[in-house]
Amino acid sequence: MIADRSPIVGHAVAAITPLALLIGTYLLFAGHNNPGGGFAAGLVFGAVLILRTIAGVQKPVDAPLLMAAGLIVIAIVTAAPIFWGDYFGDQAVVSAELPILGKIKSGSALPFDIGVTAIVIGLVASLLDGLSLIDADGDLTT
Amino acid sequence: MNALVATVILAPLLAASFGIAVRHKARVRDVLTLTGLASAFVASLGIFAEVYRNGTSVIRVGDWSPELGIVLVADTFAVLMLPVALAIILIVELFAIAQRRTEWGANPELTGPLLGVLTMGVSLAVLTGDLFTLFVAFELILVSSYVLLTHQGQQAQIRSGMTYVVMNLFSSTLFLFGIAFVYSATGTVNMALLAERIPELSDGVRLGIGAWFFVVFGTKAAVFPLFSWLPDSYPTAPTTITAVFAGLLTKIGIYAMIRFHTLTGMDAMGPVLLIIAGATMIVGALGALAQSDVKRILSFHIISQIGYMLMGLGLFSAAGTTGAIVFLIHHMPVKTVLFLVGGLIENDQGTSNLDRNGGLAARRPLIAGLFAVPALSLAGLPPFSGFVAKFSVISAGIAEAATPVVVMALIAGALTLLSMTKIWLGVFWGSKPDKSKPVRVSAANRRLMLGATGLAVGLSLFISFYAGTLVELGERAATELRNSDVYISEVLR
Amino acid sequence: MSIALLLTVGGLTSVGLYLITSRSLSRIILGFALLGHASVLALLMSGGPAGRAPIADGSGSDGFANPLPQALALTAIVISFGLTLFLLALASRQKDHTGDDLVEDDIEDSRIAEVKQ
Amino acid sequence: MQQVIWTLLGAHVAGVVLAAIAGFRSIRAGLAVAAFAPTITAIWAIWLFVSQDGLAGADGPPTSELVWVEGLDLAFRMQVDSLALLMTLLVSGIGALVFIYAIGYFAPDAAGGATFPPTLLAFSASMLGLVWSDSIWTLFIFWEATSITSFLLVGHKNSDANVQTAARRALMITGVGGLVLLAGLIILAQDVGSSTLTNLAAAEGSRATLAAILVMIGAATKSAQVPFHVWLPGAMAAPTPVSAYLHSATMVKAGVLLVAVMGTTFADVQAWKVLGLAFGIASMIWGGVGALRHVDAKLILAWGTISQLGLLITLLALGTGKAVFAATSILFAHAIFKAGLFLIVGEVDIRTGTRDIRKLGGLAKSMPITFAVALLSGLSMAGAPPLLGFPAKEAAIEAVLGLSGWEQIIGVVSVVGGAVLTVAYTTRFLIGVFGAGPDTIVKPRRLAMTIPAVVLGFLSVAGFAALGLVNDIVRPAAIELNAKSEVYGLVRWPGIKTAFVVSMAVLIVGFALGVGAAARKVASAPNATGADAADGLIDGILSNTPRFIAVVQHGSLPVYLATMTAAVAVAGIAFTDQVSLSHLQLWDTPLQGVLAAGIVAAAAAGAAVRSRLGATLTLGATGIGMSGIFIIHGAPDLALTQLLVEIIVVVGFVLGLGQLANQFPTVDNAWRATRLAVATLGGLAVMAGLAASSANPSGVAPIEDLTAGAVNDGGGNNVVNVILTDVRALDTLGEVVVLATVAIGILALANTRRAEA
Repeated sequence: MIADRSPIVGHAVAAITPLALLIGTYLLFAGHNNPGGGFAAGLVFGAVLILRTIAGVQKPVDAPLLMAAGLIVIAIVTAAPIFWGDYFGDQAVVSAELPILGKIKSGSALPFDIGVTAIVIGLVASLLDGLSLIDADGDLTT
Repeated sequence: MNALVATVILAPLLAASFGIAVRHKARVRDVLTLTGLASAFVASLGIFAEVYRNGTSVIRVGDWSPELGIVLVADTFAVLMLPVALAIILIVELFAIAQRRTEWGANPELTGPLLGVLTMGVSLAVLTGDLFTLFVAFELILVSSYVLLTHQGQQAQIRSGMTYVVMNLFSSTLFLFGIAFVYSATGTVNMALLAERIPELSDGVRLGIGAWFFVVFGTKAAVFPLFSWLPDSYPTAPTTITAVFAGLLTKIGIYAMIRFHTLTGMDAMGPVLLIIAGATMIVGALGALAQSDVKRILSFHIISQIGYMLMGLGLFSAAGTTGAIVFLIHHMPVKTVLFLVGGLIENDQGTSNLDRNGGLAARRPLIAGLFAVPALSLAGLPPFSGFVAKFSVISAGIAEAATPVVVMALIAGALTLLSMTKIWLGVFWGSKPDKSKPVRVSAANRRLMLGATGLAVGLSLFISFYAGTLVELGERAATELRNSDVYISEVLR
Repeated sequence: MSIALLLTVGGLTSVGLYLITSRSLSRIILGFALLGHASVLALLMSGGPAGRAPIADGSGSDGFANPLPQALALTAIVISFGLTLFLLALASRQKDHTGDDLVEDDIEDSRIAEVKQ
Repeated sequence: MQQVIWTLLGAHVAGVVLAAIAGFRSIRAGLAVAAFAPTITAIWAIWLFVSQDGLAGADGPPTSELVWVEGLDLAFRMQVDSLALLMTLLVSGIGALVFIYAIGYFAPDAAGGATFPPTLLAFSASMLGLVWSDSIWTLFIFWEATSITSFLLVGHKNSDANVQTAARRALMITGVGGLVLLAGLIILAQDVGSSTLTNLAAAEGSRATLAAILVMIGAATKSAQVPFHVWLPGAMAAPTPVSAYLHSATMVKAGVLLVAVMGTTFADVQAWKVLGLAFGIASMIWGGVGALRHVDAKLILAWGTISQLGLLITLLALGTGKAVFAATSILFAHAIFKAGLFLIVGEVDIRTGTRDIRKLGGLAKSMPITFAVALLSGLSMAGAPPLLGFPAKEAAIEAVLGLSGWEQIIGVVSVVGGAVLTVAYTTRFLIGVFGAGPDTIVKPRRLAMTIPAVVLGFLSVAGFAALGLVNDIVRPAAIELNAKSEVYGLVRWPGIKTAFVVSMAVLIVGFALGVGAAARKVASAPNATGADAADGLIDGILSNTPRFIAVVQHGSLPVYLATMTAAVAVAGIAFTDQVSLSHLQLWDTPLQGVLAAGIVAAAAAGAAVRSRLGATLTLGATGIGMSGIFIIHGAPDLALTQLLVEIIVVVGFVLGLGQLANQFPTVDNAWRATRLAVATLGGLAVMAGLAASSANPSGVAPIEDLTAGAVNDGGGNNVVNVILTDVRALDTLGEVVVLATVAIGILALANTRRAEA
């Protein structure tokens, strides 16, 4: 564990975590009107996850479960319109006034994007495992 | 209709997602995946009935106009393909459940969910009226096949998996380039608009696009000379996986090719296609003869048979397209069941190598019977669907006076028969030379496997029995494809 | 259409092809990354010339870069990203088996080729 | 009447199932069950023949149709006309006798009970379907079915490798013949515009010639005509009931039947007659010679069958009314006496343990009933009075005498020559099996084997005695084939005419030749040169395909990729046709040019460096360059995503490949030039495609509509993002499923690693 050997790294990682999370969240919500979106957000969150896991600040996450949840959300959002007679894949749009971000018009595109985010995080998380960086106990091998 | 189409695409996805979530609870997972696949199949039957009665149905996903968004088009060709494809996946999943309860390598819990993803891809590929969505659907099919092929992590699988993945990845890259060409030439990826705009392009660009997509789809379909990846990779996968690959994947390539090349009026490519078709048939058949393993022989047969479908397409006549479609539909269950029987042979004899096999007809006449029906059908013998398929393609060829390719088709037919006798003599006749250990299978699982194989044989016989309806629908599909005006007006209405 | 971009696509494709015809899977992955760039760029070019970012600000869509190819390209980037990661995992697994990440010839084909001799 | 046809075929199908079930108990039970369907069919046929309002009744012959594939004109169209009735009598009558015989032939505990009886019955059903068919497609379907069932029956004792080879040879020759026939029939049907056999229009022209040749070849393979005859002696590896039934009385007649029914259609096609005569005469003579050379009694009969089939084809090819009539008569007589003789050989084989005429002796005394039957059937085969074979052979000789010109010369010489040979090998057969020799030990008689043979032997006598009845069977059939046959009939005593003199001379010369041949001790059976050649061809194909396939299938990924690239390069050539370059400009902005150069340079560096880390860094550089291009192009989303993706990929590379050696292996240097060429080709093809396709677009992208739609319906200002999450949400859905699946795959691979550890 890097964090065990070098507490500074651990602290540094812990310190940048909120900032990165903030950036990710901004990308997620801003995406509909400005550059960004669920995928970009997912990559940022995923990068944070890699950093934290390698640094030993946290245990690896259960990627399959995260991705399954994301997929289910997306599938339901896509399928939902058929229940009120629209073509499936139709998006419901609502407007809302939010602090900082200002007026956003969003709707079912948001849960859709959140689902995307979850899946991307899951993928990045699985990478640690796939490159044999995690041993049988779920700990980092380095 | 909307709900039915949503079901064939999303039910398998939901099943796969839930299956992943509960992947370590075998029974729940199996029930979930089976339910998902079965409801997709039932929905596909509903779509079939709807289109059979009322003609082509167009779904605007998200209610965007076809110029902007994605449309799904359920026309006759699509609804012929869809139920058969989904039935095959369902049957294979049944077989897989039985097999992995007995002997299965690592990660047995993933087969069901991965087949769910595959199903979603197949449904999407068959129904889409959008070239880019077709690309995404291909990726879905391919990525699930990559994982299905390699998920047990054995050395042979990784080795062949690399070949398989790299080949297909390259062809996907070419697909993207092709989309770029098409979009830059026409400003759209909607197939109805493409059917309108591609014929207006200059000959060079039109044929360039046609040839380019021929390479893209031809690689997936394993036509000569782009077939080599197939026999290297298919046989290394577990039998069930190979069965679904063999039954579906190359066929999706041919499906896309038939759709794309007829809709966009690539008739000028006919002669080239016929030459390639002839070479594909012969090389596939000769390749099959050279092998000494059941699964490899069967893998080469896929190639040979693809040649017949290509021949039907390459004739660019109504009868030829009909023949290609009939061949395509007939071939899916036949090929699947042959690989499933290959699995039964492997279980029973401990090997699928011909040199170490023999005498199975006497010991297990039922397996011999399950093999004989699709084998005869594949060799194009009556009264099975394979005869109707071969008959329609060859008589279309004779009607167009395409003598060389007809001769090739007949020679390939003879070679196919010979390679079938090779399996028959090697596996079912004679006596077993060595004592390779059979796989231990419980009675219940054996019954389930035999039952699943029997279902697939039944499907094939069903198609044989209703070959008249199949040809009728094939003609209808061919007419729709060849008169793209109808397709265009249906989609853009 | 910009010749500079055209040459970039051609160059990336060529180098990518050169790399994927190599035996080392890590080189092949690099090659696919370059081919991915090339295809994404090709998609982007297919939509027409460069322009304003297609973010509506109330001033109409004049001068917008075509947004559709961008969306297609994004999808393509994401998919090729995923598959690159998968290839990495395969390479890593191949290393477990053989100690290196070389793509080998098919055993059965080689056996049949030997029969020929 | 329509129901009768389906009922009888249905009875056969049901019989197949029931025989399989009963056969699990014992083979004899299976055979007994299987005998039922042929028996009732034979009784029905006899009733139809006897009853006054049978075929000639008000309803006409029983017909029936079941459409299978309407669009292709594939239908099960049946009609039991006079010819079909004649064949039904043979197929089902002899079939029933053979089933009874087989009960005696097989030991009670013989293996294959569940397979042999149903397969034999399936053959019987196929043969029945074939002779009843009134559509060329129905005929073809059952034709192929008889090939398959024959293959299975020949291979009954498949633990013997020779049996397997023989079965394969038979299947391949008849199977290839079937394909040739299929092509011929398709041409014919397209030419005459119909597939109904009754009143099939006459074909003419070059396509008709081709069709005639193909059909004749197909028929020749099935009817074992030289040079396709090589499968028939091999097929004697089958159990004797099979040989008696398939390879003498019924299946081999399928080709003859086809030539017969196609006779009027191809009457004006010269090639039809020439080819038919060539096959027929060659087979008649060579078959007769073959029968004189063999020492296995069963093979003598098999070669005799080839000769007789040759005679039939010759007569039918000649095509005159008299010749067709003679052919029909011989067809009928031959089935009866040849089946009887086969049954006798089988009995001899079972009771003495050998079929070698050198080892057999004294059987005339030890097997008197069998000998009597053999004598009757044999003399009928030789064409001696007072047996059915005699008037039939008379008719044949008269038919060729009645010809004129070169046809007469060829006809007379060959038919007389064939007849002499027939008498000779019959004599040799009878002397060899039943004459003097080492006394053979004989096992007790089995009644089930004796009775069918006795019945068939008796029929040869009874047929002569009740020649009027035979005439009633044969004549209508011949008239159906050729209306001119009407004036002919079989005569018991022709009087001292040329034909009679010739036929007596034939008997005397043939007998002398036969006695001489019997006296000449043959050391061993002749080499099966023809069969060896056929097997050699098949084995040659099998053993040479690896050589061929190794050229196209070398298992090497780089070669596969190079092939694909070459293929797209061909497409690239198409693009360069009529290409215009006027729409190209140097760059959108100079910065774009700089970035482009940087990207290509970085990429090239990545290909050149030998260190893995270095290559990874160049990858990062190209990615950043790409982001720059995207920004210039007005695609900030792409730029952002590209940058993030690049970070993860580079990190992945560093982490994942950290365990690999620092340097790339050097295995690739061998064919660098080829790779460079391939790479250049691919790059050029893509450039050609892009440049050509953008030159004259046939449509424009609806940017304005898309923007308006995004803002109004999608509720977002970032058009690209609205496209991704709304307009083309389905693509995005697919894309993330791809990602999730990739993740699952990566985790699965990791799992297997852990499982190994």
